[in-house]
Order: sequence, then C-alpha cells, then structure tokens
Amino acid sequence: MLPSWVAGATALLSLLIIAAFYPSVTNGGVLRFEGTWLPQLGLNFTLRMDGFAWLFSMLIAGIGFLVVVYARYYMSEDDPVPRFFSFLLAFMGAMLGIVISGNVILLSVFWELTSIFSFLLISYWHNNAAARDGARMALTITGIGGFCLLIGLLLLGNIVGSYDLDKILVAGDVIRGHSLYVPALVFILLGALTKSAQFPFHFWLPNAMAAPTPVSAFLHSATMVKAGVFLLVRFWPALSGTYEWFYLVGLAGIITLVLGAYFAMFQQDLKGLLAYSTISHLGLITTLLSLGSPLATVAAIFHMVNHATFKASLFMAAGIIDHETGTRDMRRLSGLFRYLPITGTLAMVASAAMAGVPLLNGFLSKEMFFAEAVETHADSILDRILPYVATLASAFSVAYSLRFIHTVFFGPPPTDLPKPKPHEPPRWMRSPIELLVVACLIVGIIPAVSIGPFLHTAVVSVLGADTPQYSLSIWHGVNLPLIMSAIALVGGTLLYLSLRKYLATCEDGPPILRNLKGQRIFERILVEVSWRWARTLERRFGTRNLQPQLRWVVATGFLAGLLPLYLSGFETREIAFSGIDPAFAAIWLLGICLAFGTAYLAKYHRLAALVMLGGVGLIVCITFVWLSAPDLAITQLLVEIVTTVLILLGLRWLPKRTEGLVEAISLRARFRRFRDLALAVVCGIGMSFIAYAVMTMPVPDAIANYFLENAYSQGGGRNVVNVILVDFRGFDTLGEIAVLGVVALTVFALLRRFRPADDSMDLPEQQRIQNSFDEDRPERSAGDTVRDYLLVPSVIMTWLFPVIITFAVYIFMRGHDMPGGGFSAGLTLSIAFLLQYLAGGTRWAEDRLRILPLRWMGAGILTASATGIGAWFFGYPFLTSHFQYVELPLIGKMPAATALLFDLGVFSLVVGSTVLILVALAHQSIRINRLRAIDAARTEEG
Amino acid sequence: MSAIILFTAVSIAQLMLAAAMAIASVRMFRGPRAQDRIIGLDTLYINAMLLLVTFGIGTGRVIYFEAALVMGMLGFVATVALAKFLMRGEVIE
Amino acid sequence: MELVLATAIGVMTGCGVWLILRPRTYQVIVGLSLLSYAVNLFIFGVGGVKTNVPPILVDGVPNSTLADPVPQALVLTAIVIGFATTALFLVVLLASRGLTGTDHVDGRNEPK
Amino acid sequence: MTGWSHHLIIAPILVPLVVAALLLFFDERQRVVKAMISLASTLILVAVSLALLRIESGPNDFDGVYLLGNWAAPFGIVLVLDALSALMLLLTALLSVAALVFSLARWHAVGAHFHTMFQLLLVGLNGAFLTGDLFNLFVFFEVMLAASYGLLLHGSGPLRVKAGMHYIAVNLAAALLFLIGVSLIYGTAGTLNMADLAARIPDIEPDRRMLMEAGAGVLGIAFLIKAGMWPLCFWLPTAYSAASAPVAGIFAIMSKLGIYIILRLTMLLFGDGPSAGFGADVLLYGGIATIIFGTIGVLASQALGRLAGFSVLVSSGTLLMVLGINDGAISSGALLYLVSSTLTISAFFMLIELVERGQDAGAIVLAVTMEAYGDADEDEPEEGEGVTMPGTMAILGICFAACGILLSGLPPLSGFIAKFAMLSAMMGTGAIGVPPTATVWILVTLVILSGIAALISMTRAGIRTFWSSLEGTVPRVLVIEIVPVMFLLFLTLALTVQAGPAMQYMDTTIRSLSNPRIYIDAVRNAAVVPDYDGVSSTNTGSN
Amino acid sequence: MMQSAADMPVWAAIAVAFFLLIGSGLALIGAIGFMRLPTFYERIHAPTLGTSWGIGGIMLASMIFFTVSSGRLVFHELLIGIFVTVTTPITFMLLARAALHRDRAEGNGNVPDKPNRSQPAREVLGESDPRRG
Amino acid sequence: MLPYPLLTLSLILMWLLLNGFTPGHLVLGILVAVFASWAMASLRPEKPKLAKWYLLPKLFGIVLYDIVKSNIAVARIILKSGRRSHNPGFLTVPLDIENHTAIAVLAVVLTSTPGSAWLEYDSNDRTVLLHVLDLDNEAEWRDTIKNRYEKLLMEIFA
Ligand code: NA
Ligand code: NA
Repeated sequence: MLPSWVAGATALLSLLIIAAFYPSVTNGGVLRFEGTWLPQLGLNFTLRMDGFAWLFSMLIAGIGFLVVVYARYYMSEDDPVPRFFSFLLAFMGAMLGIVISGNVILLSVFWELTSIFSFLLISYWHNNAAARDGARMALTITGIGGFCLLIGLLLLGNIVGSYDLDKILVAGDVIRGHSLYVPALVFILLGALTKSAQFPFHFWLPNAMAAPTPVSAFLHSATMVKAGVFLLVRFWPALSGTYEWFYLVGLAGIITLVLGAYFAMFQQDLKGLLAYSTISHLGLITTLLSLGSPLATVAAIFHMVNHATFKASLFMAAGIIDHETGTRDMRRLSGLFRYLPITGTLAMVASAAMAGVPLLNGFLSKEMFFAEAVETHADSILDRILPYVATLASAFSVAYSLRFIHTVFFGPPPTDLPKPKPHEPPRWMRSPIELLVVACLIVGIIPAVSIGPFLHTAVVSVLGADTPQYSLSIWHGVNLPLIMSAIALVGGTLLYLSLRKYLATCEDGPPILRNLKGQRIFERILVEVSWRWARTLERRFGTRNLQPQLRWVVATGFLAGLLPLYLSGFETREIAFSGIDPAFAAIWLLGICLAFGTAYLAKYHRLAALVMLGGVGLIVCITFVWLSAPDLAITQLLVEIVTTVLILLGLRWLPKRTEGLVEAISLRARFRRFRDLALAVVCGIGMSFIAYAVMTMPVPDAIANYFLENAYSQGGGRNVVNVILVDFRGFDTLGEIAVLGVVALTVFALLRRFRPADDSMDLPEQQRIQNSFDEDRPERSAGDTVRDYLLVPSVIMTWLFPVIITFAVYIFMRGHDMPGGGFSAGLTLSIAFLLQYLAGGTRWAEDRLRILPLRWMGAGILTASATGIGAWFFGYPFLTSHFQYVELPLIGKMPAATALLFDLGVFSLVVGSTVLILVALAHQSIRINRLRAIDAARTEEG
Repeated sequence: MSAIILFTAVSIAQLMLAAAMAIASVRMFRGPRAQDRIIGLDTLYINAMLLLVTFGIGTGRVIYFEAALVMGMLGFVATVALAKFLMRGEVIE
Repeated sequence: MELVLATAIGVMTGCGVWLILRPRTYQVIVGLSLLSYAVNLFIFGVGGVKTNVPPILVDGVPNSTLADPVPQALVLTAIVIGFATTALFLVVLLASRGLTGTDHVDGRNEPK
Repeated sequence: MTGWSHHLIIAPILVPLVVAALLLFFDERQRVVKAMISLASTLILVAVSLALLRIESGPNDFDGVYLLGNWAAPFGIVLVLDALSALMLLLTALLSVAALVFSLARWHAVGAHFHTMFQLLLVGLNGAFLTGDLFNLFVFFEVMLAASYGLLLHGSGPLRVKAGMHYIAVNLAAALLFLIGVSLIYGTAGTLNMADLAARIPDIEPDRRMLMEAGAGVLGIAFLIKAGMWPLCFWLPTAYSAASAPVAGIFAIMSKLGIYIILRLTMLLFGDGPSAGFGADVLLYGGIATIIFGTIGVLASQALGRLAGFSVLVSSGTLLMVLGINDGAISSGALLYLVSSTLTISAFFMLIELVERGQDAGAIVLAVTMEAYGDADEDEPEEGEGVTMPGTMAILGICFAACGILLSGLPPLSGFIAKFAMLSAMMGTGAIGVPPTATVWILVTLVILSGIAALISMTRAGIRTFWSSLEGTVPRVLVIEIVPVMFLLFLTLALTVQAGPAMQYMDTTIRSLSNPRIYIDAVRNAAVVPDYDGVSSTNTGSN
Repeated sequence: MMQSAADMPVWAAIAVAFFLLIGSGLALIGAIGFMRLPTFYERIHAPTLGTSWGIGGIMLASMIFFTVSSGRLVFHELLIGIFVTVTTPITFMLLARAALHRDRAEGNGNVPDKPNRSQPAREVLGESDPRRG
Repeated sequence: MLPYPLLTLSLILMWLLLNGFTPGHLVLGILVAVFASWAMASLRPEKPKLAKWYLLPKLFGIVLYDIVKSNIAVARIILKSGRRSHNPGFLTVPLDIENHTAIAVLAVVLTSTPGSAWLEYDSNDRTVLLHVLDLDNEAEWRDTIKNRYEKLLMEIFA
C-alpha cells in the first residue's frame, strides 16, 4: 500500500526534522520564522518553536508515525486508504501548526483546521450513521469553540496590541489587569475546554469513537484533545494566576476529572471506556493548570506526555481486539489472553500506567498531581475538597483500568464473538504498541534520565524564570501523595470487585445518569433550535407571499420619506388656493373620480377598469399639455394606446371573474382590507404632502438653466427636452432603449413557452357562437361573421397604414426642434403595424408584412452605439454630438446633427421592441389553436 | 376687447368640454354594458382632444397641435381594440 | 395649480397602493400603472408647475420663463421604462396564470 | 485627452451592449456562434477591468472621469472610475466568465436569447458601478433589473414564474421609489450629478435639506430592497433559488450592487457636513435584523438553493451593519468580505445545481424531516467498510466543503480572512485599547452566530447530500460546469494567500472613499475636450 | 412672430368665440345625450354630435384664430377633422355590432333578426350587468 | 413606381399641411409619400377604381350639409328627450355597391351623420342593418341612402 508508505515516510521525516531542532530550543531558546500575510492587521505567518512546542511536536510526529504504521495493517483493503492517509497527514500538519504558531490568529487558523480534518477523519466510514453523527457533533462543538477562541484572541490582541505570541506572553500583567481580561479569558477557555472535551462540553468525544481506531488513538488521545490543554499551558504565563482563572478552569477540570472517571467505569464499549478515561485525564491536567502554581504546570506538562503514550497504546490495543474479535463490547469479550498473550501483556502494562501503578509513567505524574492537590493555592471550598476528589477519581481510574484488563483478557473463553478465532495481529501492527509501552516503562523507571531533559526544556520555555525545583524520582519517601495513591489503588480494586457482577450485564453508562446523555440533549437542542425554532421564526418574520412584501415596501417607503421630515420638524408653506385654473381643476376632479373608479372596478370589472385607467392616462396627458410639456403628452398618449392593447391581449388569458358569488369575508380578511386601506390613504396623503412641499419650493439654481441656454447653441435643437434626451443625457436614452429591448426579449422568450390555463384553452365563447351561427346556415361559411364584421373597419385601417407611416416620419424629423422624436415616432410606427394585425389578423398581416423585430432592435442599438463611438475618431468622448447646417440643393439649409442619427437608433429599437412584444402576444391565439389540435390528437390516442 | 371675448369664450368652452368629459366618465363608470364604457372612453378622447385645441387657442401656441393630432389619429386604436375584444373575445386573431 | 396636482398625485398614489396590495394579478398591474402615473406627475411637478409658458426655445423669449426641461426628460425616460416593465409584468402574470391555473399573486387557488 | 486608453472606462458598458446587439442578428440555431461571441465579450471584460484596476491602483495620475458627450459635469453624465468601481467591475467580470462558461453546458440552450440578456445584465451592472449620475444610475439599475427579470425567468416553469412575478412586482415598486427619491433630490438640490450634489449639500438651506433627506431616504429604500435588508428581502431567497444555476451565479453580484451604491452615496453625501451620518442607524439596525433573519433562514432551509439565498441575506446584513457603523478600518474588512462572499455564493449557486442533479427533491425533504423528528436512520445497519466515492462526487464534495468553509468563515479560505479583518478592526489590533461597545459586541456575536448557523446547516446539508444518499445516481457533470465553480473557489484561495495586497487595496479604496473631496474635485474639474478648428462642435460648459 | 390675442380684430375674436362655443356646445349636448338616451342603440348617436360639428366648430375656430394671429394661412386642423371623421365610425360600428351580437345571443327580443337559435342564451360577455341593455 | 397616385398625392398634401410649404419640404414630402405608398403596396389591399374622382367634392358637400342638418335635429331630440319625442328603430337596406372601399365610405358617411348608425353588413344577402334615432319616415331614409349616397358612390367607384 503505497499511500501508507508515503504517509509513514512523511511522518518519520517530520519527526526527524523536529528532533533536529532540539539544540536550538534548549534553555529557553526560541526558533522563529516570519512570513508576511496580512501585516496591516497583524496577522503574519509566524512560526515559533520553543521547548514546549518542541516536546509537543515530537509527540505529534512520533505518535503520528506510529499510528500510520499501525493503520497500515488496521485498515482493510476495501477502504479508500489514500483518503484516510491524506486526511491523517493533513491533520498532523494542522496540529503541528497549532503547536508552532507564533501568531495567535495563525494558531486559531490551525485550530479550526484540526476541527475540520477531525470531522473528515471521524466520518471516514460515512456510510455508518454513528460516524456521521459523531463527526458532525465534534465539528459543531469544536467549531463553535474555535469561533469563541478567535474572539478571545481578538480581545487579547486588543489588550496587547499585537497577535504575536511573544508579545502576548510577556504582557501577562497588562492582560490580567485589563478590563477585557475576563471576557478574553472566558472566550479562550470556551475554545480550550470544548477542544479538550471538558465538562460540560465533553460529550462529543465518546461519540467520536465511531472513527477508525487509529484516528481515535491519534486524535482523541494523543493530539487533538490535547490542543485545549496545550493552549492553557501556552497562555499560562499570560492568563493564569487570577481567581477567575482558578475558578473557571478549576471547576471545569475537577468536575471533568471525577465525572469522566465515573462514567468510564460503566462503559461497555472498550473505546467508550477509553474515551471517558481520556476525558477524565484531561480534566486532571486542566485541574493542575488551574492551580496557578509552577509545579502544577510541570505536572500538567508531564502528564500530557504520559497520557499520550499509554492512552495511544491502549487505543491501539483496543483496535486490535476489535479487529480480531469483531466486537468492542465488554459484555461479550472474555478470556482473550489465551489468544492474544502479547497484546494482552502490552495492554496490561499500559492499563497499569493509566491506573497509576508505580514504576510506570502514569504513576509519576499522578504523584505530582496529588502533591499539588494537598497544597493550598487559593483558599476556597474548591481548594479544600481537591485532595478527596483527586483520590476518588484516582480510585475510579484504578477500577476501570482493572476492569479493562480483567473483563477482556481473563475469565472463561468468549462464546459469542462475531469472529470466533482471534489471533495475534501481524508483527508490525503490534510494534507501535510495544514501542509506546516500552516508553511507559522507561519513563516510569528512570524518569530523570529519559524524559527529564526534554521536560525541563519544555517547562523552562513555559515558565521561564518561574521554573521551580522539582524532582523526577520514583521515591519521595512516605508522604501524603503516596498514601493517597495507596488508598486509590486499594479503593479502586475493591470498587471494581464490588461492581463486577453488575458491570458484566448492565446497560451502557452509569446508573441513573445513563439516561442523561449529553449527546441526546445536544441533538435535541440542535434540532429544536436550529430547525423547529428557526422554521417557526422564519415563518413569523418572513413570508413567501407577495402582498406582505409589497406592504412592507410601501410602508418603509412611506416612513423613509416622511420620517426625516417629521423628525426635523418640517413645515410646509401655507396652502395657496389662488391661481387655480378652474378647467384644470375640473379635469382633475374628473381624473380623481376615474382613479377611484379604476381602483373600485379592478376586481370584477376588468375591462371597465382598463377603460377607466385609459381615462386617467388621458387626464395625465392633458395635464402635461396644460403644464407646457407637449413631448410628454404625446409620449404618454402613445404609450397609453399601446399599453391598453397589450393588456387587452393579455385579458383573453385571464380567468373569468364574476361578482355573483360574494364570498363570506372573514374577520381577518376584513382587518387586512382595513389595514391596506389605511395604508393607502396614509400613503396618498403623504405623497400629496411631499409633492406639494416640493412643488411650492422655489426652484433651486438648477442645471436646467445650462440646458436652456446651450440647447440651441451647442446642441442644435430648440426642443430642449429632446436635446437633453439625445445629446446632453443621451447615455440615459441608450440605457433606456436597452431596457425596452431586453424586456421585449424576455416577453418573447417567456411566451415561447407559454401555455394557458385549461379554462382559457377554448375559443372565446363569442367566436364559438359566431362560428356555429355561420356553420348552421347553408349560405354562410365559418368566418363570414367576422369577415363582415371587419369589412368596413379593415378597409379604413388598411388605408391608414401609409398615413400613419408618414406621420411617424414627421414626428421623428421634427423631434429635435419640436415635440416628437425617435421614441414617439417608433411607437407611432408600431401602432401602424398593430393596426394591420387588428384589421386582418395575424396570418393576414404576416403574409404581407415581413417585420423582423429582432433586426430592428439590433440595428437600433448598433446605430445608437456607433453614433456614440464615432466621436472617438475625432478625439472626443463617447456620444459627443456634432451638428452643423448643411446646404442641400432645393431644400436649403438643413440642420444635421449626429444626435439625429442617435435618435434613429432609438426609433429603430422602439419599433422592433414594441412590435416584438405585440406580435409575441398576438401569436398566442395561433399557438393555442395548434396546442388544441395536439391535445385533441392526444385524447384520441389515449 | 378681443382678449376678453376670446378669454371668456375659451373658458366657457373649456368648462363645457370638461363637463362633457365628466358625463362621459359617468357612463364609463356606470356602464351598464361594456359597450357604453368604451364609447365613454372614445367620447372622452374626442373631448380631450377638443380641449387641447381650445387650450391652444387660449394660449396662442400651435405647439399643442401634435398632441391633439395624435389623439385624433391614433386615439381610436385603443377603443377599436376594446371593441374587437368585446365582439370576438380576442383582439388579434 | 400645485394644490390640484398634489391632490391628484396623492389620490392616484392611494388608489395605486390599495390595488397593489390586492391579491389578484390584474389588480396589481392596474395599481402599478396608476402608481407610475402618480410618480411621473410627481417627477414632473418637482421642476415647478408652470402653465402657459413656451415649451420650446423661441427667439426673443427669455429662457428663464421656460419650464424646467430636466424633469421632463426624466419623465420621458420613466414613461418608457414604465411601459416596458408593465408589458413584462403582464406577460409574467399571464405565464403564472397559465402555470398555476389561478390569477392569485401567490398562485393560490382559493380566494382568501 | 489622454488618448484612446481613456475610452477604456466606457468599455465595460459598451462591449456587452454592442455584443448584445450583434447577437440579435444571429438565429437561435446558431447557438455556438452566439456562445463564442458572448464568451469573448466576458473575457474582454475581464481583461478590461483588470487593466482598469491596475491603472487605478497604479501610481500614475489616471483621469478616471469620463465626460459622456463631452459635456462638463454636472450637466452631462459622467462615468467615474475609482478604486471601488474598478474592484466591482473586476468582480462582475470574473463572475460573468464563470457563470457564462457554466451556462454553456446546457442552460444557455433552454430558452431564447440567453446570451443577449446576459450581456445586457452586464451592461446594467457595469453602468451602475461606473456612473456618477443619480438618474443615470436609475437607468442602469433598470437595465440590470430588466435583464435580471429575463434571466430569472429563463427556463420558465412554475417555480421560476411565481418567483419572477414576486421579484418583478417588488422591484417595480422599488423603481417607483427610486424615481420619487431622485426627483425629490433634483427638486431640492437642483442637480443629478453625485459629486455636484455632494458639493451642494452644505449650501442647501434647512427646509430644502429636509426634503432632500426625505428623498435620500426613499432612494435608500430602493437600494435596500436590492441589497435585501429585512423586511424588504423576502423575495430574495425565493428568486435566487428559483433562478437557473448560472443566473443565480451572476445574481450574486446584484445584491452587492445595492450595497455598493449605499456605500458610495453615504460616503459621498453623508460622510461629513450638515447631513453627516444620515440613515446610519437604519443601516445598522436593518443590518442586524437582516443578519438575524438570514441566519434563521439558513438554519431553517431544507433546500440548498434557499440556504444559499439566505446566505446572501447574511452577507448583506453583515455589510449593512458595517456600513451603519461607518468606520474606515471595519469597512476595509467589509470590502474584502464583500468580494469573498460574492465569489462564494456565486460558486455555491452553481455547485448546488450540479449536486442536486442526482437527487430527487422528495428524498431531501424526507431525509430532513426524519432528522428533525428525532430518529434519523438510527436503525440503519452499521457497516465497517468505507465506500469509494465516484470521482465526480469527490470533486463536488470538495467544492461543497469549500463552500461550507467559506460561508461559515472557517479557515483557511477567504471567508475567514474577511471575517477576521472585520472583527479585528472592531475588537482586535485594529482597535487597540478601545473596549468594544455594546454595538460591537452585538455585531461580533451576530457575525459569529451566522457563521455557526452556516456551519450547522452546511454540514447537515452536506452529509445529507454526499453521505446519506449514495443510492442516488451520480450526477452527470461536465468539465465546463465544474471548472467555473473551482475557478471561483480558487479565487477565494488566492484572496486568502494574497490577503495582504488585497487588504492594501481595500484600505486605499476606503481611504479615498472617506475623503469625498477627491471624488468631487475630480468630477468637477474634469475638462472637456476643446474644439478643433473647422468643426463647430459642442464646447466647454462653464461651471 | 405671433400676435397676442388682444391685437386680434374684434370680428375675428367673435368668429372664433362663436365657433368655439358652437363646437363645445355640441360636444356637451352629445355627451348629455349619451347620458340620457335610454338604450344603447340610441346612445351611440349622441356622441357623433361631438365628432362631427363639435370638432368642426372648434377646428374652424382654431383655423381662424391662428390664421389671423399668425398672418398666414393655417389649416392643418383639417387633418384632425379628417382623421376623427374617418376613424370614429370604426369604433361605433364595431361596438354596435358587438351589442347586436350579444342581444341576439341573449335573446333580447327587440333587435332585428338573425338570432342564433342553436345556442342557448347565456352570459357571454363577462363584463357587464345583464339586467339592463 | 407609384402604386397609388391619389394616395401619394394625399400624403404629400398631408406632409405639407403638417410642415408648411417650403421647397425642401416638398421634396422631403414626396420622398416620404412615395415610401409610404410602397409600404401600402405591400399590404396588397383591394385596389379601388376611382372612375369619377371629381365627384368626390360633391359627395363631400352633400355630406357636410346633411351633417349640419342632422346635428340640429339630434341636438333637438337630446335636449327635449324628457318626453319621448323620437321614434328610434332598425332599418335594413339592401345595397348594390360591392366595392369594399365604397361600402366603407358609405359606412363612414352614415355613421358620422348624427342620427344614423351603421350596425351590420351581411355579405351574403348584401344588406346593411342601420339604426336610426328618429325613424318617422322609413322610406325617406331608404331613399336618402340609395339615391343620395349610394348612387353617387357607384358613380365614383365605377
Ligand atoms: Na488543595
Ligand atoms: Na351617426
């Protein structure tokens, strides 16, 4: 398996490289590498290796290497191993990154990376639901913790003024004295405690045991879970030594210590037992760190290393058992020693180390822990109960270690194993365990020689000048810690013996508390909050309906317009009734009535509403004339006409609606109506108010004067509005025709897929009646009625065609000097086309007129753009117009402005777009005939 | 003198036309049939056009002529479409 | 004159707002049309209400008596864009009606 | 005249416009030709915007003001290229290339005139980014909207049509507000040119100013609708998730257009002077409400499309909050965040379509519902063996994970850098010794919570999609579909690695924005091209 | 350059006023008739007052006014008259025919024959009130 | 070259009416009119044969006179319509003319004249249904239509 070789070589290489750094980090030496990344914000790619980081790196790389070797044999042939090893190596890199980051933000980057890779590793067997859930929970908890850590680190940066670890570590006093200390501490601790599975965030770790065992051995015993306590050690000089630190860290540590050990005793899953044991041991380390004493810190660092060695080996052993027997359930395992003597022996030694049996490394750090526990650090209840708690937890630890060994390896031969014939694993699979167990023994027996110098290097780098005197010998005489150890060993053994019967058959988990599954609670909360609450809230504070949305738009628009006025105490001028033209007022009285009528009739009398809307439009048009804006009047009128026809074309496809059935109006609907009415009234009044205010305000020194003065001399036109449109602000017009064009295309595209509702599929009733009338009579044939009907109108409408074309040309030509222009002309021409469709029907019109609307549109945009671009060749910016009078034979002096060419583009586009829209709508009637025919054919078949 | 005559005549004419428009609108609102409403709109158009012409006389400007011309020439298109919709249920067949 | 125009704008706004808050697509499109009338008049009015002034440059008439041409140009653009979007909305409501079988703005079948 | 290179400023508008027109001359059957022309246009746009960005960030004194029609400001319309608009242009161009390439696999063929509308959307976007004139902004806004209507409806179907109708209705209302706002501003200040307006504000007498502010308020609502501020945002998740994948991919920039304009106008008009800080509270509280609502929506979303849609809201909310605080350093970070989140969301929208291709919608709902009601696949048989994922799924999975990481702001991609940049400015070394205020705490909490929500939702969705349903057929994904997604994700990676220079650019941008004088003077002093003999042409308008 | 209204000869002013009042009066009478006449078929006659001499009067007024005030022959108002005369009948014809169709379809007795007996009388034109007509 | 000379001429006249007479506009008007006539040709309308076009002014005069008359009549009816002073009714008139343009002209004339309205033309039996506001003398109506208008029209559109 090539991947495993690559992975192993990589791990080994890292180990060797790290080892080579050793001389540089002894005696407080620090290696630094600085790369710029985001220097403005103090985030740099700074790597920093001191003694502590070195020790930890060695641990990561060393155990990493062993895990790769182990996994080489553990993973099945069918597993996608390249993925496994790449994730594993990536994780290792991230973990090393945490350890050697010299910038705390960089540290948090690696921190989150370990969460991500651990997620991928836990869920490696993702077809297993437990793996998925466990991975997700681990990621959620540690990811959230990582965010908290980031906040804490940002606060540290705020306090210290730098994210550089060196600067932070020397600023302990500043930090502890700062008002932001507590929040920073709390957030950093949230990060650390979640990662290290400390109470109350411990529950993710047992669920992460769905991971392949090498992962558990690496991540969940030796490295990732140590990241939290690593962080506590790392920031120990900067953060520790306060009451807040003591209480927060200590409380979490002590509870975790006891609870983890207690839970561990009652696990039935081997890996579950180890997981809870890990939790408990991490609690021990946390407790030590809470104490704030240098000696305790030494013990903590020492225990980190020790725990990594024995726990990793135990996980590997558990993996072998699982691998060989097919189960990890201690109720089914029994008497395996006869099959697995070597593994059994190794596991026994490692368990003994875990239980704190003398001559093994676990014993040494535990003794140090006991020694610290009896000291007084900060006078409090916590302080006083610590010795008892420590002893109790230790006794539990003895009990579960004993149980691990006794249940699995001793007793009668197993009876119902999934794999009946277990045997020793391959040599190389066992060797990592052997190596680790030997390490336990060596450290346990000759600590000062073996681990001593390295530990010292690490301790010095953390504590610096505060490094205390400590002795790494096995025998310190008969003292309180030794007695506590003895009590724990004896008590633990007795405890195990008394619980043995119960444990052999009991359910997973401790009595009573077994039902209090953190995982279950967590998932419930997650589902409740992130799913049900969220959906309820989304429904309550959001909507998928249109009406509330428009209501919001209207209401906020109203507030945005009037609130500033109200808040700043705006007062409008006195209302002036003078100067009102009675005819104008009368016209608008009418217009207002028409508007009300439109609103009133729009529901049941669509056609009537359309007619009245046309009336309102007409009044608007008159207004434009009255107020000296003939251009607007013409445009408004033409648009009005085309829009009416468009809506009529659409009306055919809308459902029939009759007033007859008056639905019972519910109270809610009534309320809604009232609210809408109130909103409408209020908006109307507000709009009137603002309109009045702005209209009566003297006109400011506007840009308008410039246009009035220069339209003729510079733009060559007397119709200032048109000169603005095609010259001063020609760019607006260019955009405007783009809008029209794209809308036409959209309409076309949408209608190509249009299929009417079933009840609109039939011929309109009028046509059916008329057709059947024609067919009933021998002298008539279908279509006679309509032909007679349109006989006279179509003659007139046809003859109007050239007339309207002439008129369109007229409107276009005069635009620059008089009301008119490309847009009006375009609309006029499209009305000419429309009229032919009306007169003769689609077929008739298209037989005769080949209008290619898309070409008109394209040509329009191109003409307008080309006119603009033309200016470039004379060294002017886009759209610079040019005009002069040209002398034409017969005709005389004619103004010729390039703006006219631009207007031609507008004209062309407007014709194309309008015709495209109208024709696309008109074609539906033909299309439906076809669809109907297809449907009919289908029905016959079916 | 001329000014007074013209002013009075124009004002009265405008008010009469406005009144005619108002009456047409009443039909537009009341119906009873769609035909009546549409003829109402047509009448409204015609009277509005006349109003514009009188406005032109009142102000002495020819500039409003085109607007009136557009109403006179193309105003019927909307009503024709409406009428055809009534008769055939479809504007363009 | 300002008063008349302001009232007219207000009424059309009110009617338009009422209509766009109704459940039928047709009401909405009519409402939007009314609103755009109101807004066009509003833009127009912003330049000051001048009646009986020459809209076109005429020799000998001082420019300052002319109506402000800028709002007029803006209204023209607004009319065009309003026309385009009305056409589009119309077609979309037709398509919606075709696909959902109802003319309710939310595609719901039962009038509520 | 600085020669032909000066015309480069207008190229981002003209190139797609002319291309759109040209495309109209080709038949629907000549789709390949159309696609190639369209693609060429977007590639040119990338090149142009890169050139503009380089010019803009370079040392030389480039005249970034383009006087259209050779009319001096404030009379004509000006285009203004500054660091901010250059950035947005580049972002748009990059997204457009990705979306267009993606569409070539199949989407461009499902309806008529896709490429034309796509190009016109770019016209609208680029025009809106470049213009220095309020009404011209309206026009380009409408160009963009009109094209977006067409693109949203591209492909038809009930979902799209319903979403399209709501989208159109809301935006039509918004357009009306826009017009009211612009005309109020014109009526009170007498100008439409942004720079001129900014210069005039101090001299506007009080009652006029009140109305001007009312106009600005109404105008603001129009932009906030586009940006998707709660409660004006409900259309957004529906519309974006209903749009076809490449369309949603390019839509990602549209909500940012609203943000862009708010940023531009608040900095220019309300940076200092008598109206300073106008509307800041609205942005702040609106942003808070938006990010909360977006977060809720992210958690509540079953469908990936809606999840992505709500992510847009989260992103908008974050940016609005920051704009409400209006602090230079935070804003630089926010700009980085803007770029990063736009790239992410765009990639995500396109990815979703690929991922969901292999699934049927009913299964998703069922899976989620089962999870919600407790006993999700608990009695599924346990298997020890892993399952080899097909290569496609692996690539999709990696992209999906990248999106999740980006959305939740986890390292190592730019989502983290961006959030860090903002947070650091609020409470880290960017604010040394300044204790975070309550507002900052709220902000930080919300930013973090939204990240957590994204994390939870994305893992839930990812697990469901990639791991729980291997029975589903493996989607058939073409290379030209996955490459654009990877391209955008690669850009986020590049943004991470090059965070320093990127941040430098953002800093410069914000610095120049916070000194509106530069902008105002540049526009007002921009000189028209003088006449040359023999032609009587337009000439200098005096101020 | 145009003369102001005050400079116009009185006879012209009187002529203009006369035609104006005739025109607008006829238009008003037409509208009143449109309002008051009882049946649709009667009502369609009334507005033609406005479209015939109503327009005629006002156009004449306009022609006289502008011819006198500008000192040159102005008669482009003729165009309006022609177009209205030509186009208005279309609307009236079409609408009257639609009314006829509907009355026949509904079986309203008092319209001339060509009823369509093969179809039951039904509500055809969803728009209006069936009670009247 | 010129498919519809009379139309072209009318269009030129229209152009000049709109723009005022200058040589330049005459040229321009001719160009536009010719272009518009070509556009008309593409519609391929039924081509009316104007045999005696010079009779058109006569028709015009008659109609103008009739309209004045009926204006007064109808105005009177409307103003005293409190009492039902008139006798509305339908009237079916058989027509001899076939030319569509001629029929259209007749329709326009009848509808423009207050008091009579063109309702329906039946191409099968070639009758037209009219509505008349005051149908006191049915025969006189028929006579007016047949002899006063139709005859003249048949002469014009031979
Ligand atoms: Na103690
Ligand atoms: Na008549």
